[in-house]
Amino acid sequence: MLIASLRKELLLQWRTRSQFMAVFVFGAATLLLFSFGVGPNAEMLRTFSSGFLWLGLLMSSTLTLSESFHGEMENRALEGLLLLPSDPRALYYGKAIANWLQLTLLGCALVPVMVVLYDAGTTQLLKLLLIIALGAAGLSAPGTLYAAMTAQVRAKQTLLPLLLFPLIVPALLASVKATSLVILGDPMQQSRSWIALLGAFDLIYWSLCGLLYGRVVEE
Amino acid sequence: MLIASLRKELLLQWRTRSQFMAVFVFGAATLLLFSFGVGPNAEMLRTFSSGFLWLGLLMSSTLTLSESFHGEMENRALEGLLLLPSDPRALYYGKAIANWLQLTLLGCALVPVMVVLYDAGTTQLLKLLLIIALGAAGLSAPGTLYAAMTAQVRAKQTLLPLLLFPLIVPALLASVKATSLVILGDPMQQSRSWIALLGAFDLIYWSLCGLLYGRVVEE
Amino acid sequence: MAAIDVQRLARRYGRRWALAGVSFQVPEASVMMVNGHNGAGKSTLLRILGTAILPDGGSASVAGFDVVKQRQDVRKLTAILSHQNYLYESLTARENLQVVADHLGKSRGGIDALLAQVALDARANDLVSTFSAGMRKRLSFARVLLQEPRVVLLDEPYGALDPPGFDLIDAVIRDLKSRGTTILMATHQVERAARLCDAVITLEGGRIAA
Amino acid sequence: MAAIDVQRLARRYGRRWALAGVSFQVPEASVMMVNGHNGAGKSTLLRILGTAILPDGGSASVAGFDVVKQRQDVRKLTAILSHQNYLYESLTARENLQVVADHLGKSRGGIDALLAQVALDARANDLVSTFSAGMRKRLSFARVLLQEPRVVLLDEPYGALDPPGFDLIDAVIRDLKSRGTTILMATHQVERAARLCDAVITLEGGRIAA
Amino acid sequence: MKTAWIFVVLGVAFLVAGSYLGLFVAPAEEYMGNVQRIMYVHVPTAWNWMLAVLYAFGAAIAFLFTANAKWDARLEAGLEVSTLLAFLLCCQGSIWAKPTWGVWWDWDPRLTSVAVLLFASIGIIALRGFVDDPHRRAVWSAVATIIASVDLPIVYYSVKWWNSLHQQQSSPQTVSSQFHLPLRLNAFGVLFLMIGFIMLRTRVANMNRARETALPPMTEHAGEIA
Ligand code: HEM
Ligand SMILES: Nc1ncnc2c1ncn2[C@@H]1O[C@H](COP(=O)(O)OP(=O)(O)OP(=O)(O)O)[C@@H](O)[C@H]1O
Ligand SMILES: Nc1ncnc2c1ncn2[C@@H]1O[C@H](COP(=O)(O)OP(=O)(O)OP(=O)(O)O)[C@@H](O)[C@H]1O
Ligand SMILES: [Mg+2]
Ligand SMILES: [Mg+2]
Repeated sequence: MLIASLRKELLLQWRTRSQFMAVFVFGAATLLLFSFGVGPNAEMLRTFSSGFLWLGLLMSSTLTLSESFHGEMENRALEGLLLLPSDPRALYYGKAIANWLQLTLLGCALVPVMVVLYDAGTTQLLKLLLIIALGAAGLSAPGTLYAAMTAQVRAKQTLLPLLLFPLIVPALLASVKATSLVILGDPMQQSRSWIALLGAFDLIYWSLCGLLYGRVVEE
Repeated sequence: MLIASLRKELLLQWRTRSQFMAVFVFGAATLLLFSFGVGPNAEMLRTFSSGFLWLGLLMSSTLTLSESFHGEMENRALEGLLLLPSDPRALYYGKAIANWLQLTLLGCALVPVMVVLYDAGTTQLLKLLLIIALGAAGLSAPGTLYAAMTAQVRAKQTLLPLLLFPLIVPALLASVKATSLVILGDPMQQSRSWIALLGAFDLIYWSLCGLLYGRVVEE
Repeated sequence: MAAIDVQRLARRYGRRWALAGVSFQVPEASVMMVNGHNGAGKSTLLRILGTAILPDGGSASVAGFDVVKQRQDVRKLTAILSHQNYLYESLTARENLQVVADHLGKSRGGIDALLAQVALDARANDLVSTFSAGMRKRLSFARVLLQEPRVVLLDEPYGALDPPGFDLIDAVIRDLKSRGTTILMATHQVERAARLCDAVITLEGGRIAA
Repeated sequence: MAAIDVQRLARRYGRRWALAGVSFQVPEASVMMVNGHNGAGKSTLLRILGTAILPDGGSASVAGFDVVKQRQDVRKLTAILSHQNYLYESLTARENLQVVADHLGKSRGGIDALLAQVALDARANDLVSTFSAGMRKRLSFARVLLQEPRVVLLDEPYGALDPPGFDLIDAVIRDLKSRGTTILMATHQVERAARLCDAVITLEGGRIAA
Repeated sequence: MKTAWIFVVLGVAFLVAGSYLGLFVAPAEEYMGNVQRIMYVHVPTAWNWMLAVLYAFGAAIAFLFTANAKWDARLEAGLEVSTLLAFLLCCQGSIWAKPTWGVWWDWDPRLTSVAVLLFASIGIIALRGFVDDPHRRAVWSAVATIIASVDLPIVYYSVKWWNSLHQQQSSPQTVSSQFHLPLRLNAFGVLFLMIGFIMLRTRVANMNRARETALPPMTEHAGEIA
């Protein structure tokens, strides 16, 4: 069942792959805009680079997340699947995993943009990848839940970030901190503990949201 | 005709007035998030306050703008109006004015948030209002046009900011500059010229976009 | 002169021709039915005549005006009942008609009578988003009547309506025709429509069937 | 035991009763038609029985299971053809059915035959977003058949279909019935459906008309 | 109803007494001077805010298990009162922070978690405004409340960690005994006021719901309404 759900999600994402490009360009544009906001101050840019990277990813993620429910809502296809019946948890994890993959990819794609714009490079690429994957997981799990909720009401584009952003703060903070340690140097080996913290968030979100999803999508 | 169109827009906005509250909270949350990105550095926050204000308004504006076409697209109501026939320019200016009003209101509502979060106050409130109104006009005119365009395609939420942001940069820069002069002090009376520049942008956008709208919404 | 004059009209979606050269005429003050299987091109034809989409070949004129070059004139004289119902979900039934009246520069006076005609007077102040399928159809029919068109294009007018609704449509079509309106109607209710129609064409794969 | 057993069922939207106490039974392997004006509550009734929405009062059981407390069991045995067609616009016709088969844990083998049955085999690899109104209806009908349900709920099955489509529905309903399936059908095509039905109820303002 | 008003009156009385003592009787603090007197409302607000959040969390859980609309009304009341308290807390804190820390705001663990929860609950209230169906509205806000409340300890600890290098808070243990009485009085004052408000707000919510769900009578055929 999870396989079926995941397969469907990946197929849908593949069909709307131009969306991914658009979201990436959007994310890159956001990074650019941040650097506008800060002005021509190279040192400052480098200091804030990881914060901006994650803010950019956060902004883009709401697009990815709400888009992932667009096709479900057009003809109420999601309701159709629930009535088959399908296990809501399988539907949830399928979509959450697909969104996680897409956000991880997006995060990785934004790294070079950050390096170029903010002059913030690193050699610890594997560690950075790990952080991005964990942070994306922290975004995707509650994000998918809230996107399911807001997809069913008017003004979804507004409500989704409204509900999601406050919630995401801890995962975001941990990701920013870990990323900035990777970029700016980590003499005291603190990044490990941040990564562990991030993993703990992910665990909580992924289990809690899976439990609650059924309540959200059933009437 | 313009009256009819404006009347319709205001009625629609009144029906979805909870959207306005939501967008405002979203904008306020964005301002909060920006300050997260910068971290605990009060002086810096004050320096960037006007930039962040306008970025927050910009982010929120895409929500307002794309929402203003949600009702039009549900049952293709906009096509229905065009076939009556209605003058596309009247439809455009009705919507652009309604959006401008809403964005101006939003900008004014975000000012106190900025003052509190970034400690960036001013006494020149009338001038600030003028700048916000002019800047909102600069957002609303091309924004309404592009929202019409993107409302008809998939991935609208992504495409709208993508198309809009680059276009809006000059007006945005002028607004940021003028606002920051008002907030941080303006010993050389430069803000006047920025405001004049903003007015000039508005003039161009409002006349040009009205002409182009017909081409965008007709097949 | 024919109220609707269609000459070798063609329209494609991607690489498939939805209409592949259709020609026919509808005389004034007459009712024509368009038949055809699902996907035959009926809606495409009506949408072109209503100037909602552009043709890719051939030509068509409605009430003497070309549907490509004189779109605004065509629009002044025609009304289309489409698969899309053109209603604002967050407005009430009455407000929907008021918006149309305002944009047409008409008075809002006749709206209540129209709502009564389609049996929606009891629900006039309810949001369209609370309407059932048939109630939406009724409201969009009222919207068509409000435009007082010379040429009416009806795409599946009976769809979702109840039997009294069928009779309502029939009565209105007869009335419109008696007042000189031309009606082109695409429907699968062949027997019912046959009683009303002066002529029939059948589409098949975007062409008129022999 | 009755395949569908409805007792004093009630459902409201906001401050209006859409169903205000409806009771009836449908015996196994029979076809029942639900009649009623636009807004009478037919779709609401079917959506409750299909467990898409919850009732506000009364009770109902489908295939012996309660529609509130045993939703998953009901869902295993029923399929609903709804005003919403449950199709993914960005998938092809075949992929839509494949998704359903995968989620049901069925093999994908029978899909091509089903598509041929609803005359969509030529368009199996086209996106649903390019389909005409009738083609969508056909595909969502195929989707219902794929579920091999014991109880079928059909809301306006004839809507948007062409005359061969009408006959297809009739034939399938006869076939399903002969294989022991129970069918509850809401439609305005009273005469056509009357030929198929074993029983009829008429709703009026959310109640069964006397 | 009556009890609610008694609580309100009691709360006001305690607050007046506590504030009088705090403002005019208790000595000014050594370093901060008179600004410090904000503490007499600030700290009680903070304690009671936490109680209100807990209450809303409990109501959300109870709703999901019982599906009883009463819990939804309680959730609504708890949510709104906790939002109000969080807002007041931020205002008081900011007024205090400006003279003491020289800024309106600072990203320390307490402040951050209050802000996060303030925004989260505003978001949930906004969500409630968008959902017309009462059942859905109740379920969704319960789900969102649970997630937000679970988030609270996480935010607190993560931010604490994040800012561990520059803590700016002085510790409550440094408070001298002369400050205790007004503080206690005010704490109970805010508590009673809060209980009164929650009760009143619950009543309004129940009434709103009753109005929203007021129906013309059905026939005698109709089933019982759950
Ligand atoms: C859970 C929330 C909160 C709790 C439990 C809390 C508790 C306290 C306590 C016990 C004190 C007294 C410290 C002392 O005088 O030694 C205090 C001081 C203070 N609080 Fe809060 N507070 C909270 C939220 C806030 C917020 C949101 C602000 C907003 C800016 C704030 C600003 C302040 C300031 C400026 C002081 C004085 C700082 C100092 O003495 O150095 N507090 N808080
Ligand atoms: N937007 C579209 N994109 C691509 N193809 C389309 C589109 N709309 C229609 N078509 C195709 O054009 C053809 C004609 O469609 P049309 O909607 O005109 O049929 P119809 O006769 O109205 O059918 P129905 O009776 O089912 O409503 C069909 O093959 C359909 O698949
Ligand atoms: N989502 C909704 N919100 C509010 N009211 C609704 C909603 N759906 C249906 N209703 C109301 O419930 C009543 C019954 O609607 P229902 O859709 O069941 O009618 P129906 O018999 O299927 O009508 P039709 O023949 O037009 O499809 C109508 O008065 C309708 O306005
Ligand atoms: Mg059609
Ligand atoms: Mg119906």
